[in-house]
Amino acid sequence: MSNSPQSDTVSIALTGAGGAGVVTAGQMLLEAAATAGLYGLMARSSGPQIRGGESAAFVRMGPRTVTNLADAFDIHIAFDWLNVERFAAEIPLDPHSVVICDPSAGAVPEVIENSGARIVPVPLKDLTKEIPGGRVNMVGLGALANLIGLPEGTMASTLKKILRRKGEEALKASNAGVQAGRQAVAEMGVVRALTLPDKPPQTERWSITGNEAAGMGAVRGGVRFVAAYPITPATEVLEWLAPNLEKIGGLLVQAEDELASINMAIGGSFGGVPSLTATSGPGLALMMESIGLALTSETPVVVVDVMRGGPSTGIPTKSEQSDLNIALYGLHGDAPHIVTAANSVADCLFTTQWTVHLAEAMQTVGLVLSDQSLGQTRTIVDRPADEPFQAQRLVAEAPLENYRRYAVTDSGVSPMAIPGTPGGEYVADGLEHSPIGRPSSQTEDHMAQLDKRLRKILLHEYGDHWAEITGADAPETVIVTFGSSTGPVREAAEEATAWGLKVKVVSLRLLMPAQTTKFEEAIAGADRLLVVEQTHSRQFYRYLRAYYDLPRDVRVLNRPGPLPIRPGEVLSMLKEWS
Amino acid sequence: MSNSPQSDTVSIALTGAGGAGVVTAGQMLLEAAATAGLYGLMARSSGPQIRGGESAAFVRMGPRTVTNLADAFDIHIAFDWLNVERFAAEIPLDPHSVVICDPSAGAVPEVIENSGARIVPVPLKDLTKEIPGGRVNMVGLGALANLIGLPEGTMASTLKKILRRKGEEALKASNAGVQAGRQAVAEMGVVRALTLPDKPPQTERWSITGNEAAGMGAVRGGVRFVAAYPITPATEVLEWLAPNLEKIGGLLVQAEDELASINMAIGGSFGGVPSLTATSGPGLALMMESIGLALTSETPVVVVDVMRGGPSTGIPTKSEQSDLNIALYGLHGDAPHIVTAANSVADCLFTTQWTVHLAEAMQTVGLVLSDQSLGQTRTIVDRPADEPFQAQRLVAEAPLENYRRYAVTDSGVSPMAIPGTPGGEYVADGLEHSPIGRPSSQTEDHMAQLDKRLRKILLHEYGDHWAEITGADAPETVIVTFGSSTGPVREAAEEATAWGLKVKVVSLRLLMPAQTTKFEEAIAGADRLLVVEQTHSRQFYRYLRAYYDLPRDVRVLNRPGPLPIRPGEVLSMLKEWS
Amino acid sequence: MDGAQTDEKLTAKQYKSDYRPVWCPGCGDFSVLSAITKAMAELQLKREDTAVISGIGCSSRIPAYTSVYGFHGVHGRALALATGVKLARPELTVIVTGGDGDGFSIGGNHFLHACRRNVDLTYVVMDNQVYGMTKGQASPTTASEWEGSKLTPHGTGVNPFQPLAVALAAGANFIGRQFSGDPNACAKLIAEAIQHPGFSFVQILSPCVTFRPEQREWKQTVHTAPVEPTSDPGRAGKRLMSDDGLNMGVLYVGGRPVFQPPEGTGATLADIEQKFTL
Amino acid sequence: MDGAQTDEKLTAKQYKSDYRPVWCPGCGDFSVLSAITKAMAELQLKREDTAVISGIGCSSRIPAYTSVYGFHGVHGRALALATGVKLARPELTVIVTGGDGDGFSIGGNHFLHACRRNVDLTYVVMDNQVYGMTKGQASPTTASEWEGSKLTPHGTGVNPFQPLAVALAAGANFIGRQFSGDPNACAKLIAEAIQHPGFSFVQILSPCVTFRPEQREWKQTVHTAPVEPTSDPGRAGKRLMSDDGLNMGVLYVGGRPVFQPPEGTGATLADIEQKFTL
Ligand SMILES: Cc1ncc(C[n+]2csc(CCOP(=O)(O)OP(=O)(O)O)c2C)c(N)n1
Ligand SMILES: Cc1ncc(C[n+]2csc(CCOP(=O)(O)OP(=O)(O)O)c2C)c(N)n1
Ligand code: SF4
Ligand code: SF4
Ligand SMILES: [Mg+2]
Ligand SMILES: [Mg+2]
Repeated sequence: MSNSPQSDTVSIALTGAGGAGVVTAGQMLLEAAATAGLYGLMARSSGPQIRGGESAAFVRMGPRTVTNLADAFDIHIAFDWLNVERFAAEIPLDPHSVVICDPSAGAVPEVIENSGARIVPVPLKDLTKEIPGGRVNMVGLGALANLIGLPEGTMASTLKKILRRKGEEALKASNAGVQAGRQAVAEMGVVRALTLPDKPPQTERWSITGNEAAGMGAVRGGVRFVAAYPITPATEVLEWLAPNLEKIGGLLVQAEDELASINMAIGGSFGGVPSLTATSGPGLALMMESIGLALTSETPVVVVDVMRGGPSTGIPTKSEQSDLNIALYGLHGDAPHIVTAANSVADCLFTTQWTVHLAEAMQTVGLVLSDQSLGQTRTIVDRPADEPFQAQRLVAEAPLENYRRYAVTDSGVSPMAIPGTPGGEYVADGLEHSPIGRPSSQTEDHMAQLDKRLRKILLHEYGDHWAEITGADAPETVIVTFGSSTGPVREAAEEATAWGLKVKVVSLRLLMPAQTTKFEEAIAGADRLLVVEQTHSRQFYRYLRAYYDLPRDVRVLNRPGPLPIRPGEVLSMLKEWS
Repeated sequence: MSNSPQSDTVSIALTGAGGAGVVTAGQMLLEAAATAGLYGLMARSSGPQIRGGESAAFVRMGPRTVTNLADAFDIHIAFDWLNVERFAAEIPLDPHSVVICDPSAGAVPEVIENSGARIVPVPLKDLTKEIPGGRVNMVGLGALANLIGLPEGTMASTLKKILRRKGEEALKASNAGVQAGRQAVAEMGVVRALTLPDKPPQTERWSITGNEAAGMGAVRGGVRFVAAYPITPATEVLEWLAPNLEKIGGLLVQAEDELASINMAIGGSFGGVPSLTATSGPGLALMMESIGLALTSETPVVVVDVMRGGPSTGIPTKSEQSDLNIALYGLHGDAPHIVTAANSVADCLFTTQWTVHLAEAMQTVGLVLSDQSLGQTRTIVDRPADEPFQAQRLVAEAPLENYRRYAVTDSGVSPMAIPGTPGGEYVADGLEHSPIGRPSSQTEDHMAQLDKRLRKILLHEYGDHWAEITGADAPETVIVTFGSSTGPVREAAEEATAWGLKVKVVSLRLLMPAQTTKFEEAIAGADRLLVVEQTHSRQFYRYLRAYYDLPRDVRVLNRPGPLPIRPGEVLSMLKEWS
Repeated sequence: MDGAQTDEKLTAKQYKSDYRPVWCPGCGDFSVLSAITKAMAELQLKREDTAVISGIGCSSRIPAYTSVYGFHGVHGRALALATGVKLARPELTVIVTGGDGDGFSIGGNHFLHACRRNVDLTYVVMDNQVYGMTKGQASPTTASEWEGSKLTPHGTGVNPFQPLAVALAAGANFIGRQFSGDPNACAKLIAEAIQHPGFSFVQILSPCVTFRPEQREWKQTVHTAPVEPTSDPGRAGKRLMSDDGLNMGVLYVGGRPVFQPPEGTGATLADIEQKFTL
Repeated sequence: MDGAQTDEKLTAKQYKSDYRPVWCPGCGDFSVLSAITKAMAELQLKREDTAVISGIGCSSRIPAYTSVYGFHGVHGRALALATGVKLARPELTVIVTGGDGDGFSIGGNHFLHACRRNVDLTYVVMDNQVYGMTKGQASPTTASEWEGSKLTPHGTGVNPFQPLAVALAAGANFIGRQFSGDPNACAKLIAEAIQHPGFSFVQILSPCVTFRPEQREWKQTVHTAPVEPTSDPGRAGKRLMSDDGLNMGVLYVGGRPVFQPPEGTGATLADIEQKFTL
């Protein structure tokens, strides 16, 4: 996509054995780009070894927000060829690409050779040997810096900042490594120049992962109690929350399993404290029974599901959007609840915060879908704006008389008494109940409470946040997508627009309750609908069919993980169709 | 529905306090009708008390198979008025109905009075007092027998059979009670005559509940290992299986929870023995994670879900069809599996047996939907035919070399080695894997295995069993339904046909994989589609939209439990529409 | 719920709701309910600051019959639910009630970890050695030869679960047992357990007259523990491993510290966000 | 997998698959794998009649590295899965392997009930007092003051779980402990455990060199249990309640009967159906 609006970005893949330090180098590169006033992201991938196997870092940098990986890498630096074929599918290369590799690593693997990329041997190891205390990743970093035109001063100040605590020696060795790398490729010149801004952006920028962002969103939304059971790739949400909650007077408790963590969160919320837990597919499956309890007892709770490859244990370290079904429909009984999806790394913050607000406002379950590719990717972004969405529960204030916890109200929301409130004593129950909360199997009670639990989420005014809509006003084609597929879809749409196509992108943030009218307005006038999702069984498409009236001409671009949807795939589908 | 084709049935409701023995009387009535050559069913209902509170028995009898309750009761006998308002919604009465009640029980409740039914006081208690050892339910039974024209000899022989083990005294007292009851209402004559056959049917008839039928179907299908955790209303499936499996050399083990029971069943199946578990909504929710394991590791297993009112603990003793969503979509990841639904009490047998066959043939998960109204209702039916569906797993026979457990085959099914087979040693895995079963996060392996797991269930030839289709060939209206709603829908359709409407009923037995082509053929030519389901959130309708192309004119008759769908509701919808 | 907003003492009856229990006449749980409300009155717990949490089962119906806050959760998860309540709201008195099936079968893992975690909860298990609510199946505490259930027609063939021994091994700090037939003793034990800091575990033998009518005999067989409670885990271990299941009283009281959540540092959101800023 | 279809003895190596473990270099689990395969060779188990069952975790990867049948199930459910295998196919030798998180945290309930049920399984837990697979969080056996995890930055504040004491209280009949640094002793213990009828529980201290490098010191601190194994539960209870966690060897062997499924009566389907006929 050479003349893409995003062609002002540079994409770099770094691969190597555990010792090579590709992730550190990648992080430094991203940090240096940030220092130079750029935006960017870094995603990671690793082999099956628990520690020390091969790993890869994927960095993309540019003068404005970068939300996803590009179609191909401009530069691939391979410190060695250890199991590189395992990454091959994740590192698309083309004849414009440059591959830097160490001749001492042996023959270039066929899969790399066949890409048509320009292969440039650089004796990274040998160069490293000459530097006392030198590390090969620093030499590689230097080479990369030169190949993309990163100013020398920027790199030096970045190293200084990062290696602050490592001491003078380490800093010296690193600087020497970088210099050696620069010189080694000096002859090649700049092969793919960074688009550097004249002056750094004036906005406050953050370096944050999606999992940290989800944690921050929870805290901004008012969550102060979290129960946790670790699971890849959700663990970092919890690991970020534990120390940070503590600082602000909140609490994270490690539970014995997910059955406990969800129940602890429900207990905390019953106690009046906005509560949350985070997990991934297998853990979510275990939580479903008790999520139904929260819903039926109208005890608000938020669950963040950081999706990974499924089904079952699946592919824990890779991304997929295939928990959509369980999130939408995984509860037994008629169980209306809120399902949202974050559409970018940074949006993990807003979406989580908003979902806390929604769950609390409606005293129901809020399920946030994130995924590995959002959660574990670090981005440089503008500081997410402060949004006015906090937990604001409708509580029953003392004095209370004849308190009816499950009173059937017009809005469907009933004031909730928090323990400590005299006169509010009631029993929260997962059995169907009468308005005062006594178990009931009467048809009128069941109907009234089912209606109430549905009504409150249907009547809520969700405003504009239900979706993010970009692109043409009078589109020929609307692309409907959600979650991490949004980035590549938007990039493709921008490109298509540059090609003269009229494309609009509707990325749903609120999946349940379905916003039928708003959706149908958003797609009005378009003859064609393209659905994009990272699943094998077209879960998103089936959901769209079930809830919305779609135009006659619908196509679906769906693919399971682990590979992310690439902008180019979407674009070729658009072109093919036009 | 006086001129309904089913108007040859008689419907009786018996209500009273725990001590009154309404269930025993109801059972005797059904048994007596069976002895007289009739078919019929008896459903039960009880109040919140664990034991000894009010209870109700609902009996419907007729000259051919009875699959559901009627729109109204012909006779309601109330031994007392204890909390009868709790049952009022379950006992529709109309001006044709007769209510027999004891004047000593006090004033007739308004809700009964208002029905317009003819109220006939009979001093049941006083009559009982005059009989040594007499019980009031026997007096009531006698009254009923007379009111419906049950031959005296039939009742006498039934009592003799049932009270065999209670001794002469008891039999005498019961006979005396029945006589007293008969005389007490003799003046009224026969108010609603049973349609008695000239000679009893020549076919073998069974008395069986849906839960017993599911157990029998499992055993006929070849299940020999069952792991169990009790839960209402599925417990009787397990309680029937425990002693019966044992007799034929199988085994049922009681587990510590549902997480254990599903895993034990998977373990048994891995060991080569067709395995099953049965549960209800909350238990199913707990099992979902491990059901995904069975699916991904391709270890066949069958789970019978006897649905009850939901969500959460909901209404454990009452029926609903609202676990459809979790059954279809409740797994995380892309997880294609088999979902079936039994369409009558007797069909619990065939559907379970067939599902065992399917799960075993495709080495996947078979989920059978039954519900409380099927599971806990006793019917008199013709002996379900022997069907050629047994567990026939494609096993890998020794000698084996370079065995590949997850070989990618055309059918998607790969021969499975059973422990004990030399050379077949493999590791079953819920992690995504290569064809030999090693964990893999590679895109090709993931795609190949996802395709394979889907392909095997798509390619299977399900024959005619995917649905039961009745009614007009060239219909104006097709009613689509499933499970326990089928009985009332069919009755309404027959009635509508008698009215001159062209109605076809398609009751889906196979819900997943969706049989799109067959379905679209089945509804071809109809302008109107009526969807009938017992849920609050139209789960079945949403599912139909998601998977099939429906005609433009679709209406939905949906209602949550606890009340069953009545034929009259369906009929009025049909009439209104025509 | 009566008013009693004044400084008057609350009676046991005022801790009861006006909702009629669904239990069978004669069920032991009636006495346990009385004992719990007596203990509440004894301690003059503030109703609004007390929560009774349970799972599912006949015994788990207790919360609805009290006049304090309550949560009737799902089967087996009461301790986890209660842990959340207590950690989020440390000033509340949190009592957990349930049955042997709820607590030791499906809920066994949370039992282990609640003992270990030592959050200040009081756990009262009404042990009737049966699943009452689902109509009479064997529970973990059922004797192996009991043939009363169709699920296990020849008995379970499994040694009964020893809740007190497991509680001790898992780290519980207060362990006692009583018989529902002696509601005053139960009330006393429960009050002690509530006052004990950290997790306390009280087993109450509470007959299921419907499915285990033979349990009426407990009246004759239970007896006061012949020895004083010990605070030595080794000694308690020895005793509880050879316990007859009918010893009544406080059987072990240890001195482990109560679970203490960390104190906040008074930081603001801005302080936290600072870390993300380039 | 080598052929060896003849009557020749199988070597330990022949019980290994040719699949390279994902473990970190130096991980204790390498030795445990060796010990298990040595025990298999020692007992000359038929590979086709042996199954190794596990959950999820570094240690739970063991099945794939053996050449027998195996099932790598979901996190925490290995014992339930294995119980199903063994009950359905009593002639198989069934070994269960896993970690302290898998077995005592999420799997705690199945641990309790497997001990109690006494189905003939051998359960080998590689205890490294950490969740290795998820990169270093505290497990139930982690010391309360360990601050190495971001989830519990000030330590767990919770007393570590005592697997052996709990196993005993729950009714386990064979209880032993070894250190992976001594693979021969481990092999011997595992072989004994496999031969023991009924459920046997073996804890192996198996260092996580990546997240608990200090566990290399176990080499110095472990020691043979100073006393003979006992078959008296009371005595064992006392010992295990005051155990230092570093006593090696067989620590308890009891004599409870093995779980016996009922025998069939030779009835046919027709016999069963008879009951439904009017
Ligand atoms: C997940 C789940 N599984 C099973 C059940 C069914 N169930 C309800 S109560 C109960 C057992 C109750 O036994 P116990 O805790 O001893 O209480 P009791 O009724 O004897 O007081 C069971 C199995 C359920 N409600 N939820
Ligand atoms: C239901 C579920 N929850 C959480 C996880 C994540 N998980 C995988 S392994 C593991 C802990 C493993 O610890 P341990 O059993 O001690 O094994 P080790 O890696 O230390 O050998 C966890 C929490 C999971 N796979 N499934
Ligand atoms: S079934 Fe047993 S435990 Fe339940 S209420 Fe009746 S007597 Fe009590
Ligand atoms: S993380 Fe620890 S337990 Fe896991 S393989 Fe590495 S050293 Fe072993
Ligand atoms: Mg009980
Ligand atoms: Mg571990």
